[in-house]
Amino acid sequence: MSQQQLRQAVESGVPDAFQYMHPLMARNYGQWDWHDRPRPGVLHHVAKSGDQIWTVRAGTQRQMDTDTIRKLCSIADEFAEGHVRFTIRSNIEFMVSAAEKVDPLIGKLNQEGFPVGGTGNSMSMIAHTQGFLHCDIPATDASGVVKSLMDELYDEFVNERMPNRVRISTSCCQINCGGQADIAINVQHTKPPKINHDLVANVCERPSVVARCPVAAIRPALVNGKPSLEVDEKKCICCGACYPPCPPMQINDPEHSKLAIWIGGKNSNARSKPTFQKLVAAGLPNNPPRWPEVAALVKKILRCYQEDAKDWERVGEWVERIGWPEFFKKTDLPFTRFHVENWRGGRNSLNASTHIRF
Amino acid sequence: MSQQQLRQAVESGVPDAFQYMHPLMARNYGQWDWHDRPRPGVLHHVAKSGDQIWTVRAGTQRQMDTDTIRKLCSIADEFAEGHVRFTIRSNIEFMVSAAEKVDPLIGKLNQEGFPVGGTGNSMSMIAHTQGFLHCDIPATDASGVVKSLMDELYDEFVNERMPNRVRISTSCCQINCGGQADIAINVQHTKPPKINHDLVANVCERPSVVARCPVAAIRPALVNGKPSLEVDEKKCICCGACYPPCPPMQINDPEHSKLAIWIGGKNSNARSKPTFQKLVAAGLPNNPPRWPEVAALVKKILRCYQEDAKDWERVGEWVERIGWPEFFKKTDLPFTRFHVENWRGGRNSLNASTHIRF
Amino acid sequence: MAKQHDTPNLDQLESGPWPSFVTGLKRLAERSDMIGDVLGQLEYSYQTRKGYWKGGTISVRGYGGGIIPRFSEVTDRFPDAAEFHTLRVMPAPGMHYDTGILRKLCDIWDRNGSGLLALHGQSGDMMFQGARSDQVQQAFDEINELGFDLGGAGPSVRTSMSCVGAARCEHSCYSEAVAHRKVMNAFVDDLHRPALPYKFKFKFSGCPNDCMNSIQRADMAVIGTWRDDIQVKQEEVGEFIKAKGRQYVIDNVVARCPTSCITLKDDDTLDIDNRNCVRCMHCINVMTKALSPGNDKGVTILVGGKRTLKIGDLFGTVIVPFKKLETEEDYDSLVELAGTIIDFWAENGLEHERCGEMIDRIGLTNFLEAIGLGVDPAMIAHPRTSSYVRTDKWEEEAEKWRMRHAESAG
Amino acid sequence: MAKQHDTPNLDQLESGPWPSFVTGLKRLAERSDMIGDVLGQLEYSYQTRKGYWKGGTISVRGYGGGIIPRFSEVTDRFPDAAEFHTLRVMPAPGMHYDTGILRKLCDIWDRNGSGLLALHGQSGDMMFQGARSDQVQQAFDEINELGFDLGGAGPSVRTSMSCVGAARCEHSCYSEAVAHRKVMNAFVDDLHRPALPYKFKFKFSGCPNDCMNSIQRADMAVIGTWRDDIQVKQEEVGEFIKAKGRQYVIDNVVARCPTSCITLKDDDTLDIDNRNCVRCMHCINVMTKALSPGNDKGVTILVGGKRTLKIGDLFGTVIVPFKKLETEEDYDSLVELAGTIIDFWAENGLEHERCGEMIDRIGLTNFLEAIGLGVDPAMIAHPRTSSYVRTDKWEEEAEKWRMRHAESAG
Ligand code: SRM
Ligand code: SRM
Ligand code: SRM
Ligand code: SRM
Ligand code: SF4
Ligand code: SF4
Ligand code: SF4
Ligand code: SF4
Ligand code: SF4
Ligand code: SF4
Ligand code: SF4
Ligand code: SF4
Repeated sequence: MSQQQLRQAVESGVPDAFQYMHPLMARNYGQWDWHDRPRPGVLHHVAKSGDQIWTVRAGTQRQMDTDTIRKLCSIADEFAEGHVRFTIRSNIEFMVSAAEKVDPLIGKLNQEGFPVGGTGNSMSMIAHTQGFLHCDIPATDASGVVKSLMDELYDEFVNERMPNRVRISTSCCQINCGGQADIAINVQHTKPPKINHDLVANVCERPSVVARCPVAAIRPALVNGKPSLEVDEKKCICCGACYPPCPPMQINDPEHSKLAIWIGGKNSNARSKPTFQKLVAAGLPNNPPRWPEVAALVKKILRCYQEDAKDWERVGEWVERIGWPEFFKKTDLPFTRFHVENWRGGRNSLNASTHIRF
Repeated sequence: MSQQQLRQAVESGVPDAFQYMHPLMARNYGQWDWHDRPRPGVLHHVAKSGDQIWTVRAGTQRQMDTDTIRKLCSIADEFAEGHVRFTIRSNIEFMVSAAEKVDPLIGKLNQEGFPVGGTGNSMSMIAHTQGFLHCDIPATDASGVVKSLMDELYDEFVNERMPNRVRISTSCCQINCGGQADIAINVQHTKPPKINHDLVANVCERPSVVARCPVAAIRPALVNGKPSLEVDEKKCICCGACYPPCPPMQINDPEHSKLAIWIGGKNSNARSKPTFQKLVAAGLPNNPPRWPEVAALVKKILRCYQEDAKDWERVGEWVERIGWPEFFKKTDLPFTRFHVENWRGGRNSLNASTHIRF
Repeated sequence: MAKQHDTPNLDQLESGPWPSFVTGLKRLAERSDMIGDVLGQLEYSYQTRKGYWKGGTISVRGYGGGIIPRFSEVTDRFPDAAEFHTLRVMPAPGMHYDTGILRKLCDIWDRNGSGLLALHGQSGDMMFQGARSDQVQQAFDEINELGFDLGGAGPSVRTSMSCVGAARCEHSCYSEAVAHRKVMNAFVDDLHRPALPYKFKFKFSGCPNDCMNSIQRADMAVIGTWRDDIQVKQEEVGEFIKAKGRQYVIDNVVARCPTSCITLKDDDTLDIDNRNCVRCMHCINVMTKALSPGNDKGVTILVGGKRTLKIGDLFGTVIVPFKKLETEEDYDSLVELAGTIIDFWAENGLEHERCGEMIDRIGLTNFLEAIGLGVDPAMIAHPRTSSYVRTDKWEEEAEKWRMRHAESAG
Repeated sequence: MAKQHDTPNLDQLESGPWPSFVTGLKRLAERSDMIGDVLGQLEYSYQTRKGYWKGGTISVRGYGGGIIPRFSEVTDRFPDAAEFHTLRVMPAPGMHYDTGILRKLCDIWDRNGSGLLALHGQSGDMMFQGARSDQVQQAFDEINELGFDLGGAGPSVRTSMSCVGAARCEHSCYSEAVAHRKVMNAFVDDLHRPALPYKFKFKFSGCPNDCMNSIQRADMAVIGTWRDDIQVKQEEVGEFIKAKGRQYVIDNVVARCPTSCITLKDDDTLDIDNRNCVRCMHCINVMTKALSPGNDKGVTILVGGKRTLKIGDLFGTVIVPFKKLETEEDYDSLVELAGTIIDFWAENGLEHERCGEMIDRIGLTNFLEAIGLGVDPAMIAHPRTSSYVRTDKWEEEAEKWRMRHAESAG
């Protein structure tokens, strides 16, 4: 190899943001005064200096080919002053310095197939993970699930007609790279891993696999004279945590890796403290390419929320107000023993009072 | 022994209440309509039938000599229609069928040294336990502590001038026969048990002592060739749980068995759900006969509560409203590492939000 | 004849406005040498800040429990305090007495014991404190003749408590006195012959004010409640507002409702969204004349409450959200449920493990399954937040729910 | 030239209103055999409902992490999908771009990879998805030349995220972009050379709305807040009421304040009891023009947030209730604190144990002591309820508190 190829990395770390920021943002950095939302998908921020900026937010498919990105760049150059930013939910934001520029920009985005919305009390883009496309441990896909659901819930992205913002996440295995969310669609395995004993000896560091199991269900064992692992199937909670460090612990199963729906996760500190999401339904089939059972249930829950919650109530806050018995009644979901927490500290979630709604 | 002495017990269990009940109560059983409190210590109940009953509540020393009880009987016979009942807090209640009978009854009670009060938003009698008088495991007394505190807080018993009822309990060892309370005064040992090895072999069933320890700090051991026990002093949390089954595990110590104050326990479901009490101060000296340090602190807390809480707010509800930082500020109590829960599930009590009062 | 020790510490407890137990003890000491030495030992405890009693085994013929035996460890100093046992005796529900019966009990105790009587212990017993071993049987026999029986001690069903309730309280939602007696008297054997893993306490409160502290102190708490709407007398609401003012009602009733389901209307009437009411009692407590519990009354049952040992304090947890308690069959089924629970715990609890600790160990749902109750969202504050659960049988369990609901709907 | 597989399942994902990743992939497949086979493999996954990637080890010269290697397990069917690695590249804080730089990145990626770029990953990386092993170094070099660097993967400091914050948001309480960059660039070594017990994530949110979900997803969350009073423009309050009505303000602001510390007065002004305000942001969120965070701004720091493995999801917990973040020294001390935490965890964390799990194991107070922070009631929701604690050193610890308070008062 030539000298030139042996380039040393410049450990430059995180680049400076100001070089890429829209100049109006840089100029009024830290000096913004207030904002409003002229229409779904558009934010209007006013600085103390009197400067104003309009932001148009559009949905993307996140996993984009470079042509799509270039197309977005062209739109930015032609309609939006050459700057963009992305949100935590893979939406793209175009900033413009004049109100008149907003409509043409939206027109163009719509024309090119990018939905404008995701602001305020809408349902924004779903937190996206890897799934079958790239991950080594998925039980389901991510891009496809997100696409299917966003198709179904498109109207909730482009309108602001929910009681408050709705944040959805999906996770393609029980590791849950998708975050806590108002509604989370997660994998829930239902059978212990099948061990491919032939491979364990070669690819797995046994002590570290043993250490990963949250319920200590794995023991080192000799199988057919070869060092392998053994799972106490009665103890195993089918979490799949042993699979990433040891792929021979085959947890994924076309039939028995199911989907579950969790609701009421909340990250913000607005009004109530942040909360974890709670299990409401499991056992849903993993049904590509459009996961209709999941979509139907998510829509049902959203519909109940939309009809019944007060303005500003997040999904979890709504249920806290009406009570969980009422939630199960309204959504017609069965309540089972699995809904009762049995993990550590679980007793904190039991009803230790006579506060009951009849 | 004669035949007569070999009487067989009649396993009659709990006697019927109606035979002893004031006739007005029996007659209107389950048919009461409403009540009010004409003055501290007096309840006035009206039945749907129109019948009325006045109850006068008086404090007692609970551990009474029969003469005191006979004196109370005489008062009941002369002024109160021959019936009494006792409350869960060892107060005695006299029921009369006419308003005019209330004042003479109160006059007599006061004359005989029985304070009338404990109703409504007063501080009632302290939940009483055994202590040095009778228990085999106390680190402090009960009757004396109760008497001292009731002397100090007498005015709060005979007046109704707290925001809501105040319930105090004391416990004379860490077993805590005294209940959860608005303010609880509990023993807190601070040194591991000293083992009297000579006695262990004779009096203790070693496996069951080992099993009692909540942190598995006890091991069977041979000491001087004799079967005894050994305590891992680093693990030991000085809870004293090993002492009742094995008195040679001497946990009580005149110097190192301290008192601690807990607040905010609540049993009722009124407004908020029941809550456990929380530690606010420890390290108080066990100082008979009047435990002045404890009394001073209890009074300080009560004063802050009285000044700052809203009507109907119990002690714990008040602190939840103003926040714990404010409580420690107002009472000038030090906040230490011991206030931070480290028992199972403790993380539920950490601040997992940015909700902070500055 | 009175046995006298110097008691400088205790003497200080004779002053002050609250009735003094010391004065009572001194009075007894004049006729009881036992109490004389007990006072001496107590003073000694105050001075050394240590206790000097030890336990032992004493009981009455045919029973295993009910007596708390105490032997002095300092008989060299206080020989007459050598034995100082307590008889735990169960009063009637609600702790009602007429003076006749109280006097008879005093007489028995003066004859066969120290004359020191605690009314009542934290579990609800009359505690006859201070019998020598040779007095215990006779004292019991005479008390028993009056219709009273020993309470619990040791690993057994324990003495129970019920609030004054229906006898005098308008909030009462069931007959506490009847339920208390029916349940307890179904378990006299388990009460008198300690053979359970540990203690088991029932407590009965007539409404969610829970004047018996049952949620935190009872292995099985039976608490009154109702299913229909709060009864509102709007005329009385008006009267209340006239007396106290609108602001008072807003600040002390409306603003304090935990689910914000009660509102004051412009015409001075109260409006309650009863589906959202959690039966906390608060509004009823404040407006005793205008508001009352509904008509469709019953009880909520919680299990597993207790204090500290060994895993930390436990609240009871709802296992029966609502149960009518009116007919004989209702009472029978309550007793049956209690029996099922005690039996299961007797077989599955570890030594010295309370029912609540066992439930914590095996999990609420396994417990419910074992005693034949279905799960219900009223039993939880919220569903699980941890994904560590095995859901193989989801459909099966969902089906159970659907069946139960079809039944109760049909 | 285009490599084509039948993709009946994926084809269905080209319909519908949301932008389709499949269409993009198909476009790429026309020029990239790799993507052609990746599409084939993906379709195969859809049909069999199983994934077919496995991991491995790939990195660039000098670094240990930053690349997620993927090797196909079905190369017999999809040989060109054999290698399909992802480069994680850190964008600027706030994910700002101008079109020039974006185009340059696209060009590099078309030359040295598949042309598939995910903007952005859940940890905030640009994910350049689809390089063969022999493309990785060149792709990195070119990206690096543009001023970008690899993000984290493996047991290392991970890529961080900060909200748009001060760049456009009036709620911002500190300079997220500056703090984000200062902190991260102090740990490039720990970022590029995985040698920690497990991953460690920073996240920066400008205010308690926490648009970065930092409390639940960051080992160390830096969240803006303020110490003084909410700024109220009473004229704007008036305007707001004119536009929306009093009832709206009462129902949506006053009634929703978690501590009931905000009231609407008869003269249409708002009154806030700022000592009771918990900085939840809600009222400010509703009345963006009339209300703003106070002037004495800074940050609250929480540690230990993360998702599920191995003990269940953890929230971060407050370890620094308030810290100014204005001067160089302020930033330095933030970096220092982060360093102290990472060092302590690096030494005391078990393999694959996140910082929050370690804290759960050793106890918050031991952790605080180790990193030199004093306890404060703002760190807890409420004091302990369990009496199982050893308080030998009570006086000593009380003295610490008194000293700290005397200092901060003096
Ligand atoms: C752009 C973005 C930050 C970024 O740097 O990427 C952002 C921007 C704003 N957020 Fe956010 N939030 C963004 C993600 C979040 C998230 C995280 C998430 O979506 O996963 C949260 C936490 C959600 C949760 O609790 O689980 C979040 C919780 C909030 C809240 C609190 C909402 C609540 O009531 O709980 C506000 C306040 C509000 O809505 O007025 C807020 C308010 C805002 C404001 C109004 C702040 C401002 O004055 O500029 C911004 C416009 C919001 C809008 O869409 O109307 N932002 N915001 C993120 C846009 C995501 C998207 O494309 O949809
Ligand atoms: C007599 C007694 C029941 C008994 O059978 O012994 C009783 C009787 C009444 N209670 Fe009680 N409570 C009694 C112990 C309790 C306890 C237990 C305790 O003291 O340890 C509690 C639970 C305390 C706790 O939460 O820790 C209790 C929580 C209540 C409440 C709820 C208060 C709250 O706001 O949290 C009410 C409602 C009220 O005050 O209006 C109540 C109300 C009442 C009423 C007003 C009910 C009625 O309409 O008759 C009775 C008169 C109360 C008064 O004193 O003004 N009672 N009440 C007990 C008297 C104890 C005493 O001598 O002081
Ligand atoms: C007498 C009494 C205190 C009083 O003066 O009122 C009492 C006294 C004792 N209790 Fe208690 N407990 C008394 C009510 C309670 C209560 C309150 C209640 O029942 O509502 C509790 C809390 C509720 C509960 O059951 O958890 C209580 C929780 C305990 C415990 C801890 C139980 C636990 O699971 O945490 C023990 C320890 C044990 O049983 O091993 C205990 C043990 C004891 C022993 C037997 C100590 C021993 O092992 O020798 C004490 C005998 C004292 C004596 O010399 O008479 N006592 N004990 C109460 C019983 C009187 C009665 O029969 O009416
Ligand atoms: C790519 C990404 C999902 C996405 O499509 O956006 C992702 C993908 C993976 N995550 Fe993740 N995680 C990603 C963000 C997250 C987040 C969200 C965040 O950072 O805010 C979380 C939750 C927060 C947290 O850190 O707890 C997350 C929690 C995990 C965990 C569980 C960690 C835990 O302590 O519970 C693992 C398992 C592990 O590390 O052993 C994991 C492991 C993985 C691995 C490396 C699986 C593996 O062991 O091979 C996945 C590689 C997929 C791939 O082929 O590229 N990923 N992962 C996200 C990173 C992109 C980026 O760099 O920007
Ligand atoms: S959730 Fe699981 S399968 Fe999906 S990207 Fe994360 S680690 Fe991979
Ligand atoms: S699936 Fe989870 S519980 Fe089962 S063996 Fe693997 S790590 Fe353990
Ligand atoms: S609290 Fe302890 S010392 Fe006091 S009576 Fe109960 S067991 Fe005995
Ligand atoms: S005092 Fe408590 S922690 Fe210490 S050895 Fe005894 S039982 Fe164990
Ligand atoms: S628990 Fe309810 S019914 Fe019983 S006395 Fe108390 S307030 Fe009355
Ligand atoms: S009982 Fe409680 S919850 Fe029901 S309306 Fe009254 S205050 Fe509200
Ligand atoms: S976290 Fe706060 S400061 Fe940052 S963008 Fe969200 S609302 Fe604005
Ligand atoms: S920020 Fe939150 S707590 Fe503070 S006044 Fe506004 S609503 Fe209330």
